[in-house]
Parts: sequence; structure tokens; C-alpha cells
Amino acid sequence: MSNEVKAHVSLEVKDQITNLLYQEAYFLDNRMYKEWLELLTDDIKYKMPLRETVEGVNIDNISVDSAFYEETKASLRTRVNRLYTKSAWVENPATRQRHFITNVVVEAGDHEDEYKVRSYFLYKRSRGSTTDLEEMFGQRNDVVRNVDGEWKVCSRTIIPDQAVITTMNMSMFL
Amino acid sequence: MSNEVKAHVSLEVKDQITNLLYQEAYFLDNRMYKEWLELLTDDIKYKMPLRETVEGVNIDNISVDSAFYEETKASLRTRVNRLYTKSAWVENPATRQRHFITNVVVEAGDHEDEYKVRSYFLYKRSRGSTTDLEEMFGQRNDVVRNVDGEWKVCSRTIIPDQAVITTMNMSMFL
Amino acid sequence: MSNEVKAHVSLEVKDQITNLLYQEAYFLDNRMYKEWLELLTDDIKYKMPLRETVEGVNIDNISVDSAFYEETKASLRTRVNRLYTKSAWVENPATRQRHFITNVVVEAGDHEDEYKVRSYFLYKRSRGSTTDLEEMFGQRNDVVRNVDGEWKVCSRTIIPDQAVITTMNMSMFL
Amino acid sequence: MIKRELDEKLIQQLKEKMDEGLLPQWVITDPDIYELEKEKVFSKTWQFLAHETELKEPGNYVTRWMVNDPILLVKDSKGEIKAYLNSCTHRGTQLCTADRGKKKTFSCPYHGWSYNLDGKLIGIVAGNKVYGEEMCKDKWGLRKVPRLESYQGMIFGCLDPEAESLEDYLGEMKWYFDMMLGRSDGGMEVIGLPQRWVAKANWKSTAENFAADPYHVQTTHRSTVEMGISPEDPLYAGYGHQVVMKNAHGINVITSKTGRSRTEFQGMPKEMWPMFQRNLSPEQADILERVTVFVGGVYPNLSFVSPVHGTEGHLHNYLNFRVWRPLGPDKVEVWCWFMIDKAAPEEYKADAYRGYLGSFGPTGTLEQDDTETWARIVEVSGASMMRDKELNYNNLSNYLMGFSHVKQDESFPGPGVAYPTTYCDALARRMHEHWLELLTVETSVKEETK
Amino acid sequence: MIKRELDEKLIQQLKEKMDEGLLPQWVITDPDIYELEKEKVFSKTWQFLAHETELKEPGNYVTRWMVNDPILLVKDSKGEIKAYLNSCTHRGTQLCTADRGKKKTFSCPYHGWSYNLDGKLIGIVAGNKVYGEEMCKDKWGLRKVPRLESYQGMIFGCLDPEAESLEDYLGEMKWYFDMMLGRSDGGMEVIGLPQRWVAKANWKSTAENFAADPYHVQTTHRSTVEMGISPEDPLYAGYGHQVVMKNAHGINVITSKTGRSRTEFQGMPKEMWPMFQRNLSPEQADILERVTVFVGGVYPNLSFVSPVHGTEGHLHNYLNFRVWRPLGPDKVEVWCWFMIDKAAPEEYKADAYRGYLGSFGPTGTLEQDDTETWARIVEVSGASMMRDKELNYNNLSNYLMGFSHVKQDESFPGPGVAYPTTYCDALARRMHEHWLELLTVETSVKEETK
Amino acid sequence: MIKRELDEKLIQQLKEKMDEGLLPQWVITDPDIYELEKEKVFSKTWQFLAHETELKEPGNYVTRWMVNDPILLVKDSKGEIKAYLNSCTHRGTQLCTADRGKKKTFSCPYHGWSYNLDGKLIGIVAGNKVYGEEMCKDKWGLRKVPRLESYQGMIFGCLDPEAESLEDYLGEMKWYFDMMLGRSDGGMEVIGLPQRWVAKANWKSTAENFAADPYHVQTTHRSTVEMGISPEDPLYAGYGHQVVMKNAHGINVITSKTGRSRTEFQGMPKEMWPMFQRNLSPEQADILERVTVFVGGVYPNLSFVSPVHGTEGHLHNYLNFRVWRPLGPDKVEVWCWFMIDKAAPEEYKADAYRGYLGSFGPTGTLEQDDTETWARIVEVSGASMMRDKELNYNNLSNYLMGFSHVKQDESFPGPGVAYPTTYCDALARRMHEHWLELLTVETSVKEETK
Ligand code: FES
Ligand code: FES
Ligand code: FES
Ligand SMILES: [Fe+3]
Ligand SMILES: [Fe+3]
Ligand SMILES: [Fe+3]
Repeated sequence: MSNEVKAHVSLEVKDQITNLLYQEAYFLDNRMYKEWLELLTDDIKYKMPLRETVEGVNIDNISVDSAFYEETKASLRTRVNRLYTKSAWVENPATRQRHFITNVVVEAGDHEDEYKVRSYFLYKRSRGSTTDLEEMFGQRNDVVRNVDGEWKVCSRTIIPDQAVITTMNMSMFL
Repeated sequence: MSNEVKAHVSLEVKDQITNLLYQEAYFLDNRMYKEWLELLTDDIKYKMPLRETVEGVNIDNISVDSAFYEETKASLRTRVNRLYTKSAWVENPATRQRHFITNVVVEAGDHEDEYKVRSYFLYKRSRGSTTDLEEMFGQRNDVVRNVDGEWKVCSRTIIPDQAVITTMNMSMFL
Repeated sequence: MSNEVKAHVSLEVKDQITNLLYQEAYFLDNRMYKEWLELLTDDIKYKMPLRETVEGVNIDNISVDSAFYEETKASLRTRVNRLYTKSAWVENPATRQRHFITNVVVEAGDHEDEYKVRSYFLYKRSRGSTTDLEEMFGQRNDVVRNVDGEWKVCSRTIIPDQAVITTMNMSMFL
Repeated sequence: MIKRELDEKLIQQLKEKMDEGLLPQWVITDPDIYELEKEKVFSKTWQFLAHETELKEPGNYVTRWMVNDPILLVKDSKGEIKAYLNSCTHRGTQLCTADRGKKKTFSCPYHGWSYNLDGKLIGIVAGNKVYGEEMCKDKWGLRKVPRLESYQGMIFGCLDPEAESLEDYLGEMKWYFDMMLGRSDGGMEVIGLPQRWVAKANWKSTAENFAADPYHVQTTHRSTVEMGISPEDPLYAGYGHQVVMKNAHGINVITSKTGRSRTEFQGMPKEMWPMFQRNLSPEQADILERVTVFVGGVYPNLSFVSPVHGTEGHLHNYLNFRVWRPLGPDKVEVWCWFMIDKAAPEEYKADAYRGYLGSFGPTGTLEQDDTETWARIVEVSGASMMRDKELNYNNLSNYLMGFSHVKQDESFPGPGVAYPTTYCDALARRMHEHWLELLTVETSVKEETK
Repeated sequence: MIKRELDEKLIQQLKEKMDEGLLPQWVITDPDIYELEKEKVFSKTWQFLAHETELKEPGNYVTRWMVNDPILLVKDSKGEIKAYLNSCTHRGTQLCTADRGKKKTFSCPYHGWSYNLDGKLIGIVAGNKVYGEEMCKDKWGLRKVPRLESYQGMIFGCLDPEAESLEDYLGEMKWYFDMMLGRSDGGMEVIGLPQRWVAKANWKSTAENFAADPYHVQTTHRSTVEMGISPEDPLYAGYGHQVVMKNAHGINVITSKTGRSRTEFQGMPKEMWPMFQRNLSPEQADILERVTVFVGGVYPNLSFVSPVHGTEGHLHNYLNFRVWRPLGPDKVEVWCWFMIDKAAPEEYKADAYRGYLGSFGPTGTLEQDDTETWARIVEVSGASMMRDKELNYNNLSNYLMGFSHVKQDESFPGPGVAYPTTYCDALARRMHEHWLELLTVETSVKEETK
Repeated sequence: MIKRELDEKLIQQLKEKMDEGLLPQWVITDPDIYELEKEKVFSKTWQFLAHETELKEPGNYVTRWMVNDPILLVKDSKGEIKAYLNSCTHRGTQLCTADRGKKKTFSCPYHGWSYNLDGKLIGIVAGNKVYGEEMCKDKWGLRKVPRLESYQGMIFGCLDPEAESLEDYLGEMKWYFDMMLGRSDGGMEVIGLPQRWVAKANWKSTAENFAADPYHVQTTHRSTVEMGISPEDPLYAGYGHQVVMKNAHGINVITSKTGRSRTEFQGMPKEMWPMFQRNLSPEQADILERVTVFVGGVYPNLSFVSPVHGTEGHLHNYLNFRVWRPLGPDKVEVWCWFMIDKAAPEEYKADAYRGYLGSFGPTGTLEQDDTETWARIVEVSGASMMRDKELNYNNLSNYLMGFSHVKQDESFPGPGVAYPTTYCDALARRMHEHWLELLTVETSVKEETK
């Protein structure tokens, strides 16, 4: 996103978009995956590239040829539906998840009903009676769109801050 | 809280209520417990149920019959006063605490001067010269009320994300 | 900062100042150190005292005679320029950093174009292929100033929550 | 494969010092000692698992731990309680990870083997097609905890098939259990789930702190004095009797300077008093009428406290049981149960629960200060001056309170050796002596793995 | 300096139980066993490092790990691949911490010594001025991994200079590698970086789960059945052959009830089929035409799966290799590579990659449920009832599937001992027997450090 | 109870290699070696605790650590400094957890025992009522650190009552301490608290890096060259002398190509120079006038540096002392003190402090790059190819710099063996030889615990 903070996004819009991100987190943290899915447009591009360790100054360390997620609405729906079966063991018993969303910056997008949204995420998870708390963190670059008065995410790129993931799996959405 | 984000809370009110939560955190993190107490109404209901691990899909895992906190203003005052004695060893020398409050969502409440507020908390603590950092996290469901122009918390339910707490004690308020 | 939350800061100003803090974090987390430097006034006072463990109630535990940072714009520029050399090994290969900024409270300052800003920071870092995640957290007391329509930080005091730092070094800016 | 054992020289040294009322400090968090403890203390003694009221109906289950052994406790179709290793017999996968629930069949998420409430292996996916006759289903049921017995609704398990019976193990403590747990018609009931948290502590220190150390109350909990809740008299928690029993169990019957609590029957509702008298022997009823606090423990890692809280008119009593589950030499997972007389009025129960939350458990203001002292012991226990096995540094803990001058009070009506004060290290000494006895019993296992 | 070894008694016990198709559970995460494994399994066997397509041009490098040994793998100026310990010979500093890249010289951030692609020490700052003749540069080049060989583009390293050649080590597995990796002109290529994450698991369990346990599919992955993606028939993953090979390698050739997959050649584009037939022997081509899934492993810690995903018309096949890098008795760093035929259409590759992400790797819905079962094994493995070495508690894992009644299918065309079903523990038994053989080989090292 | 010791074979091997200027790499982070080091190095040698200016008035105290021993350092009523184990003698509870403060009495939060500044047990709650005559108060005062001595205001403690005196232990280093610490009237003073942070490192590496390795400066700190702060000449940190002393202490006196620093007396204010000359011997004054940087260490874990920073006109000098407190084989808690001449102008002190923050300590740009190399050593030190005790992999660190051709410079005026360059491994070799000597001294303790 550009460096100077553009002022021309109204506080109301910003508030509504921020609410969208919080509502998303709430649905995910309360196992309302189907409701979450409704907050994504049908043409959602949901990506999560790998992050690598690279030598040099002023280099990019977001992998362009490897990913954890490269999803469409259809593939996300399959993942979500699975979580409602009786045998998705990774979430049954359900883990306790929390998506802390901070540093939200909103900017005008390429189309007049779209906005670019940058946010930071800190994800925490607790499982069963274990005492080791899992976490993941990084940045999300979204595009949100106003669809008949409802805000929805139409593009999301999740950038993790680790080269080696330390959660025992990545069953979570981010 | 209901799923669609209601628009009819003014940004001013939202700003003031968010400030209330931040001010609370600031008082707690700077050992101003008596000032903190002033931000709670006299009829405050302050609860923290246990969280359990439960089998099944679409189940609730917030315990209905066990708790960590079930406090009134009176019992909170007793706890606060204790922290001003010379022999509340758990906080003397004082630990260094931090309450990160995020994902704040405000909604109209059941009475016209009340609002429902959902927030996430990430609590961190450092003690003496130890190098292991303690943490706890979860969700808070509050009701805040405007009392003669001052915002106060009149109901708080703290939902922890762990079945087994990993802080060496729970001397903190959340 | 004073205890009652002053209302007389406009939401616009607050939004702009919050954006400044987020933009700062974004620059630091994306290794745009020179851009970051531009967000500080030339007379910036950048300090980070030690935090100690002290006995007693109602005592202060922020060290007055020892520090981690006591910087001017000039000394910060030297640190920044160093990070653009080929042999600043601590950041080459670059670590992956994240500054979570929360609990932002803005208040009128001592001069009419200045505001007092309190924020909490949670700093996370991941290095190479290591699986242990480093962190630091605490509070920042800033003064921001409007310089020809641009918001800049003219004073920052960083208060860490640990007496013993657990990051393998403090190469990060906070 | 690495051999761990106490050599003769160290055993002698420990014995000698204990005979003088002293305990070498290196044993508290020594990692080799900890390995020995898991094998020789916790695999041989009875450990508390649950109270019968936690399993109301057939199919109800709770999952518990005996140190590192995951236990599945179920009420079977006949209403009998069974305890199994919570691990699938096929490849060892943890069978059930929920805290509690109700079901008829437990089935494993790995290959689908399923077991009924009797632990019988009742389902093997495609079993008949893939297994031959060497697969004898009956041999692959859930592994039973070798011993499971209960007393006054308190369910205990033991990993040693040869262990003495629970009643023999509890011995004299039964009399006090009868008094605390049997005073009301219908007995006691557990409310909710036990609270669980991980304290920085060694299990020996927490067990001693709770069961054998009323002396700490006057300082650790001095904030209650500062707040005018407890009397100024530093001896206030010392009035009454400390009773030392077989197997290092013990109880402190704390009354007050007058020999009586400021309130009869721990402030339980007056209408319940006749019931207490009916259910108890005259001696037990008399103690119950006069006592302020019962606090004690069943060796090795069950402790309990039955206090009175509140202000006149709003006094509450309850029974708090806790298990100190060791997670390492310097870590304890505390399991904290709230128990109350089934026969008590519902509103009284609710008030007592709130009173409990204010005092004990992780949010209890009394317990909070205990956690600080527990931590301060383990956090310095790595010191060479404390770990030194040659005792060059006088690294001995002091258990001299009441060592020579406090004599048994023969007049005390309850079983066990009673001393006329609770400011007394007699019980703590007994616990540590018993610990050494257990550690130095040669077990066949030990022999053979050498 | 502490001596770790399996005593005769334990070895005998393990042998006896394995002969009955049983494995004592205490070995899974025993910390002393883990130390032995690092020395006797992972320092003696061939481990997968990379695929040739990860190093396209001279100067390309990747950094990898052989358990705790950091490896720097480079393509030198002559186009040859070299493997070095990624550690400066001066004082041991890790030389390169990047995941991959391209350079001509590796120089150390500590004192600036630099090495070329041949591992030669080519630069010592002020060397001539500060070092005398005893400093013989040639003796201080990067330390080579003792053995480095490749087969079908798969690069393996071994820390034992005396080890048999990679081809001998792979033995019969070569025939299956030819089939999976050699079917297409130009072979296979790796896309991107391997995904890496840390699972809660023991490496023996993950290797067994992947290479030798199609039986788990019907339950662990039952959600695919619930969703109508997999058939209801619980035997669906059992049709086909399990092949056990020398050195405990193995493969499962899963077809279907009909003996044929619902699609030929794993749903690869029709236009590629003739190429497959040209590159493969008739037997290999026949298997490839009929197979649904290949899944297996190269001992000790390389596993692979080649499945078919998607719906008619949009079927995709790919090859997933993974290394289980042990980080401890209960931790595995999984390295997960996506491989596809170089000759496949680009769009097909992209679709297959997305199909892979949906099924395997940390975000794969199949693998997610595997991670839960892996964790449930290690999380209870500390139980005394499981750790007990006297087996008083029947703490034995069950490997009886197909133990006596499943006989070799001589008609299977591929090398190795083939059994006519994949619901069979033959391979798992072989893996654990081989593990014990390796652990009990007396090495000179062991001798001398005693 | 587990026996740890270096067997003869390993000792021989280590000796032989060190005689050739080589150090087997397996010793760096070997966990058994670490246990030995705690016992044989850190329980036998003198360790730095504090500077006298940190305890100005009676009642002032600071809490410190000697590896795992918590130390309470107080100035008593007579103004004498005393060092106690910071642990209550009753049950071992840590007595004081504050970093510094002022008080007359230390009382324990567990049972309230209290001690005065002389460590005397002066208060036992209800003592007369609860303890008998076997409780002899005088025997239960705070445990003194066996040895406590100071030189030039530097306070050291030692856990070995039999140790040689601090002055004997420092030996030749006293002459250099006199030069650095005794140059000004009123000596040096510590500003504020020491900075503390946990580095990923082994204490042997950090001690060597700081005290014995100016050679690393040209590469680790090359960014200063890139920025034009340091000269291009890679030898720039090599001019001057490296001095090796008894007990493996040492110092590097770095000047410049010309043999003189670009500024006299390290850029201290001109008005102070006559004072330096008055307080120092002509030889010391001459060195101080010509030196750019002093950097060295007192074995085992105290290092120091006295550099010059800034640009002409704004040059600053200060003295930085640091203790490398081991927290494990791969963890060091660094304690970093800033010291400056009491007699220096206040403004100069403030500027020097800012200069220090820019260079050393966790936020120092020089130290930051050091922390990266320290970490890169321990992070790969688990490699079998480095841990291998048979040295099959040439896993030897190189200490050949100046091994044969650099001869002592007899003309150097200071005590100790001086070499005419600081790019020299003589001191590092001495440190590691001394380490082995200490490790292989048979102690009675060792004997008896066998
Ligand atoms: S492990 Fe439970 S069914 Fe296989
Ligand atoms: S350690 Fe690499 S050059 Fe010295
Ligand atoms: S432990 Fe200090 S008074 Fe008891
Ligand atoms: Fe207590
Ligand atoms: Fe699977
Ligand atoms: Fe350096």
C-alpha cells in the first residue's frame, strides 16, 4: 500500500470495514464457519504464500512459487462443510481459537465500491487439556467490496511471519 | 451478539466506549486498582466461567456450573483493597502486566443508555527477573452504561480460551 | 496521562494519528526504515528506560538512571543507515518482525498542534528457520505533532514490561 | 536405560538429617529424584481421581490424570464406576480428550476401534476380514487401572496391583473423612468441574504447605490481618490439634484461643446441626461443633481444607479438595474441587461457592499468595549452595518446630497421634520420612532394569 | 559421557514381542531411545535431502537438515551437486541461514573466512599476515557430507562413510521409483519450496502412519466418506497390494474393489499415457494404469504419496514426498514437497498444486486429521502404564493385522514381498524389526565411548 | 545420582588436540559438559557480583546471581559489604526478589522469619512459643557466600572456601585493573542498573569472543567499515598487544598502525590527563595515552571493553563490564554495566552513556551483530558431525592464529605474556586449556557422589 495515509476514506466506511474484520474473527472463533463464508464474495481469492529466509538487503521474502492456501469460494466451502461432519477430528473436540486483528488501515481501492485493507493478525489456539499455546502471526492484505449494502472480502493474501510453521497443523482460517 | 453488524451506534459513542476499555486496561496495567473500580457500576456483574473440552459439533464449551470469578462490586472492592496492603505478596514486588484489548464491537443494548460490547483480550505478565512470560487470552462480553455522562461497565463475562490455565495464579483482573 | 478520557479530540484527528502509528509499524515490519525515519520530527526524543523489580506498594518501577535507548534523530539515522549496509548481520538475512499496536488513546498536548498519545505494543519476531518466537511488549507514551499537514512523532518513551529482556538482542525499533 | 538410584551414602545422610528434624534441600527439585518419585511414590500409592457425584448416570465419564497416566473414569450400565487407561489398546492413541460427557461407546479416531463402558473391545473396523485367529478381541479391551476403590464417595486409583486396600491405606484418616464427608444425609456433592491451573512449584512443597503448615498462615496470609479479617494474634492459626497418621496422612483441627470457633458447626445452617449430630459420633460432633478450619492431606498428593468464611450472619463453610499433579520437578497442575453438603440449601451452596472463589483456587486471594511462595522455592532450588549433596553450605530445611518439646495429647478423641498445637512440624517430618521410605524400597522393576 | 544402551534383557523382550506381532509401547518416546536413534539410525542410514530440480543452475543452493546436522547443498561450477556441513570450519558458525539462493562464494559473518562452491577455503582475512605454516588452507575446506548419491533425481545423503551405496540401499524400491519418478520424459519437478511445520509426533509413528497404514484411512479420514468423496465400503483403502522390501522400505499399491482405479493412469492427461507406456516396462505400465494411490516410504524417515483428487473431468494426480525430521522424542519437523511430471501441461500442474493444498501438507484436510492422531499418541506416551518396561500392564501396540493368515501374492509383478491387501501390518512390523536391528548393532563409536 | 565425568580417553584426546591449537567442537554445548562446568568451573572460581558504587549507603542492597545461586549483596550498618545466599534458611524460599533497594531487615513472605543486614536471624514469628531449645537461632542466619573480596571497587564472590585470594586469583590482571579503574581520583562509578538480556549462546563462546578475539571485528563489525566509521585496513583491530595471564585472564591493548590512537587518553577531557599521569605509573600512563581500545576478560565469565566512540571533538570513552551468566548450554544471561570516571564532567558522562547505548548492550549496533554469530554457533552445535567424539568428521575448531610464529614481545611493559598483535589465538587457547584443567581436577565432591 502507498506510504502516505490517504485521508479520503470516510470514518463511517472505515468503521464498517473494521467491523467486518472483527465479525469475521468472531465467527471463526466461535465455530460459525458457514456464517463466516457468507462474508466472502463468490469470487474470493484467498491466498497464503510461504515466507522464506533470504539473504541480502531490500529483498522480498514472500515466496512466489509456494503456498499454504490458494483457495476459491468453492474450495473454502468444501473445507467449511467438512468442519460440520462428525469426523473432522482436528476440530472435534473443537480447539479454542482466537484471532486478534490489529493495525487496520483502509484505503480506496481500484474500483469505486472496493477498498484495500491491510491488517495484522495474531492467532492463538488452545487444544484439549494441553498447556502449550499455539500461535501464528503476520499481515493480511485484503480487498473488500460493498455488495448490495453488505461489506464482503473479495481478496485476501495472508503473509505469515515464519518460515517454519509451529502450529501442529494449519486447520485454521486466517 | 447478532451477526449482522448494526450501523446505528454513532462513532462518538463507540469512541467513548472504546476509550473506557482502554482506560480500564491502563489503570490495571499501572496498578491503579481503585481508579479501575470507579469504572464499574455498583451493580456490576463480573463473571468468568470455566472453558471445557467437549466432544461434538455445534456444541457449547463454556461451563455453566463452574467459574473462576463470580463477583459483585463488594467482592471486587475487597480484592482491590487487599492489593493496597503491604502483604499481598503476589503483587509485592508488583508484577508487570499488560492488557491488550482488540476486536471491539459495540451494539445497542437492551436499555437505551446501555450498549453491548464485545472485545478480545490478550493478557501478558512478567514477574521479577524470570524470563518465562505468562499469558492468557479470550473474549469479554460486556454491557456498558452511561451514568450521568460517564461510561461504566455494568456487566462483564470473561471467556478464557484455555481449559487448563497456565498462569501460576489468577491474581489479575480481566 | 490524566485519568478521565477527554472528549475534545476530534475523531478525524484521532484517526489520522492512529494511522500514523500503524504506518510506522508497517514501515518497520517491511524493512522500510528510511521511510519510518521520515515519520519522526527532527527534534525527536526517543527513549526506552529499563524496567525494574521494586518492593512496596504504589511505587514506580521505571528506572530513572538506566536505559536501552536514548536517541536523537541523528543517532537513529545512523542506526537506520547501518541496516542498509551489506554487513548488518543481525538483519541479513532479515528477521520477520511484527509490531502489534493496540489500546491507542489520544489526548490534547501541551501545544495546540501537539497531541499526547498512549499506545500498547506487542512485538513479535521470527528468525531464519528457528521455531522459537521472540517477543517483547509494553507501553509507549508519545507526543505527535502536525508539521505542515503531516503527523510526526516528536517524542517517544518506550516502557518495556520485562526486567530481563528475552529477545536475543534489541535490534528492533519500537 | 540410564540407571537412577539413591546410593547408600545419600540414603544414610538423608536419614540422619531427618532424624534431627532437618531435610537436605537438594532433594526438592532434583531431576533424578523426580524420576524416582514417579516410579516409587506415584506408581505405588493411592491417588484421588474423582468424587462419585461427578458421575451421576450410566455413561457419564470424566477424564483425569495420575501424573502422566491418562485415566478414563466411567459409570457403566450397572452403575458401577470403572477406571481405564485412556489409551486405545491398538496403538496407544489417547481415546477421549473431552473433560466430561456421556456416551455408550468410546471409539478411537485413528483406526476406529471401539470400546463399551465395560472397556470391552466391541468394534474393529472390518475386523473379521483383516484379522486372523491370533487376534483375540477379548485380550484387547481397555487396560484397567489395576486398583480402583472408594470411600465416602471419594474414588481413588492405584497403579500397583499389590497395594493394600484403600481403606487400609487411609487407615485412621477414615474417621476424619466420616466427619467431613459423612456428616450430612446424602453426603457431599461436587459442584461443576475442578478448576485447573499450572503452578510453579514442587509437589512436595505444595502438599506440605497445605497439609502440614498452618504456621505459614500468619505471614503468607497476613493481608487478611491487615484487612481486619483475621486476628492480630500471630498464634491464631495455631490453636487446636495437628494429627499425624499412618502412611503420612494428617489433619489440622484449628479452633481458636478459646478452643471453640466463633460459630458452631462452621457456620452451617442451624437446621442442619441435628443432622450432623445424628450422623456423627459424639466425639466427631463435638470436634465439628468447635472447629474453625480442617486442613490436611492424604499422602502423597491430595490435600483438603474446610474453612469458614464471611461475616456473622453470612458465614459459609465448604470443603475444598485438591490434587497436586506433578508435571515436572518445578511444575504442578493443581486440580481444585468445590464440595458442599448435598443437604444444604441451594442458596447457601451458591453463596459458599462465591466464598470459595474469593479465597481458594487460582482466583482465591489466599491461594494467590501461596503460589508466590511455592514459586520462590523452586526458582532458587537450582543453587549449588542448595543442591550440594555434601552439605558444605548448611543447605538444610528446618523442621524443628515442636521437635522435642511438643508431646502427644492423649486426650484428643480422634485416631492418630494428636499434638496440642497446629504450629508443629510433626506432620511435615512424617511426610518426608515416608517419602524416603518409599524411595528406598527396592522394587523388582528397579532390580531388573539395572 | 553418560552411557546409553539397550541391555540384553530389554533387547530379548523386544525381539520376542515383535515375533508375536507386538511392540512394547515404552519405546515410542523414550528419551534414551531417542538418543540411541540419533546415533544408530540417523547417523547410519540414507536420508533424503532434495530433488535435482531444486538446484537448476551452478551456484544454486538450498539449506537442509539431517536431524540436527545443517546441510548446505550446492550445484558447483561443473553442474555437480555437493553437500557440506553448513558450518564454518574455523569455529563452527552456521555458514548460510537462507533457505535457498544463488551465489559463488559463501562467507562467514564471524571472521570472514570464505568458501567456493567446491567447499574450498578460498579466503582468510589477512591470512598470510596472521597465520603460520601450520595453517594449511587445504585442510580447512567445508566438511563434506560423507556420502551423497542420487537416484531418479532424488538426492540422498548419509553420515556413514561405510554405508552401502544408495542404489543398494534402495534395492527393490528402485523399481517403484522408476515407475513413479521415471514415467515421464524429463522426469518430475519440484514446485516451489517444501512446506515446513512442526508436528507433535514421534517420527516412528508418522513414518508408520504414512508408509504402512492404509487401514487408518477409513476412520481418520472418514470425513471424506461423510462428505461423499470416499466410498462407504470400509475396505476401500485396502484393495491392492502392500509390498515389503529390504531395509524396511515399502509401498502400498491401492486400486479398488474391481482391481482398477475408476480412472486410468491416475487421471493424468490422456495424451501422456503413451509416454508412460514408452518409459515403463509392461508390468509397471499395467500397475500405473490400474492404481488409485501409491503410498509408501524409504526407511527411516522419507514417505511419499501419489493420489488422485477431484471429480470426473477434473482429476489430478501428483507426487508428494515428505521427510519426518525428528526434533525430539515427541516433535517432528515435517518437510513436504510437491512434485509433478515436468511434461504435464502447466495448467494441469497449477490445478494439481491446488488439489495438493486441499489434501496434504499443514493446510490439507486429510493431513489435518492425521496430525491429531499423531499428537494423541505422544501426549499420553509418558504414562507409567505405557512406559513400564516389565509389560505388567499389557502395554503393547498391536501389529497383528495379517500376521498369520495373509500370505504373499507370488503373482504380483513388482519386486519385494507383496501381500494381496494393504490392510496389513506386514510393513509396519518390518519397519520396527529393522529399527531394533539398527539399534542393537554394536558400533565402534559406542564401544569406545563406554 | 547420575554419574557424569570425562573418561580418560576423552581427556587425552582433548589435551592432544589443544596442544595442536585445535578444540573438538562437541564440548561447546554438550549437556553433560555443562553439568560438569557448573560444578568444576563456576563453583570453584571467582565471579564478579557488583561494583562498590552500586551500594552507596548502609542498607543498600542488590540481588545478583552466580549461575543458579541467588545472591543478596548488602552494605551493612558498619558500611561493610556482605554477600548471602538469597534464600531463607527455614525452607529455602527466595528472600528478596527486587533488583535493588534499601532496607534494614529482610523478612520472608512464607513464615515471616526476618534477618538483619548482618544476616543474623532476628525474628521468628512466635518463636519462643513454638520452638524448643534445639532451635538455636544463631545457627540459622543467612548463608554467607563462602568468599567475598574486592579489588579496585570490583566485588567478587566465590563458592569455594578453599579458593586462593581474589588478589592472587587476579594476579597480573591487577596491574591492568589499576590502569583502567584506578586512573582517576575517586575511581570509577557504575551508572544505573546493569542491562540484562538472554542471548542464544554458550558462555565459552561469548567469553572468547569478547576477551580473546579482536580478529572478528573486521568482519562481524564490518558495517562500521561500510559506514566509514572504521578504517578499510582489515588489520585495524590487530595493532597492539594481546596479553595472556595466569588463570586464563587476558587483555588486548589495541592501538593502531602508528602504535598510537588518533587521540590521546582515549579522548578523555584534556583536564583529566594530568590526573591520570599522577595516578598511574609511567608505563601505565604511556599505554593509556596510546591505546584505542582495551578489551579482555577475567576467567571464567567476566569480560570488559573500554573503547573510544564519536567524532573528533566529540569523542567519548567509558568502561563496559559484562558477566556471561550461563542459563544452559545454549543460553547466556548477559549483565552489562556502564562505568565511567567519577571525576569526569557530568555532561561527558551523559554523552558517554549515549555513546555506549549506540555500540554495546542489547541495543548497541556492534553487539547486535555479535549476538547473531553467537547464536549461529549454538544453533548448529547439535550436529552429529560436530558432536562426534571420535573426530571422524574433522570437527575441530581452529585456534591456529599465531600458534607457532608469533613470539612474545619482551619489551611490553605490562605483566603477563604479551604478543605483538591482537590477531592471535594465544589467549583463546589458554582459556580452553585452563577450562580443561579445571574440569579434570578431581574434587572430593565428585569422588564421594560416585
Ligand atoms: S490406535 Fe486406536 S484404533 Fe488404532
Ligand atoms: S567462525 Fe567462520 S570465520 Fe571464524
Ligand atoms: S521459608 Fe522463610 S520463613 Fe519459612
Ligand atoms: Fe496458604
Ligand atoms: Fe492419513
Ligand atoms: Fe564483537
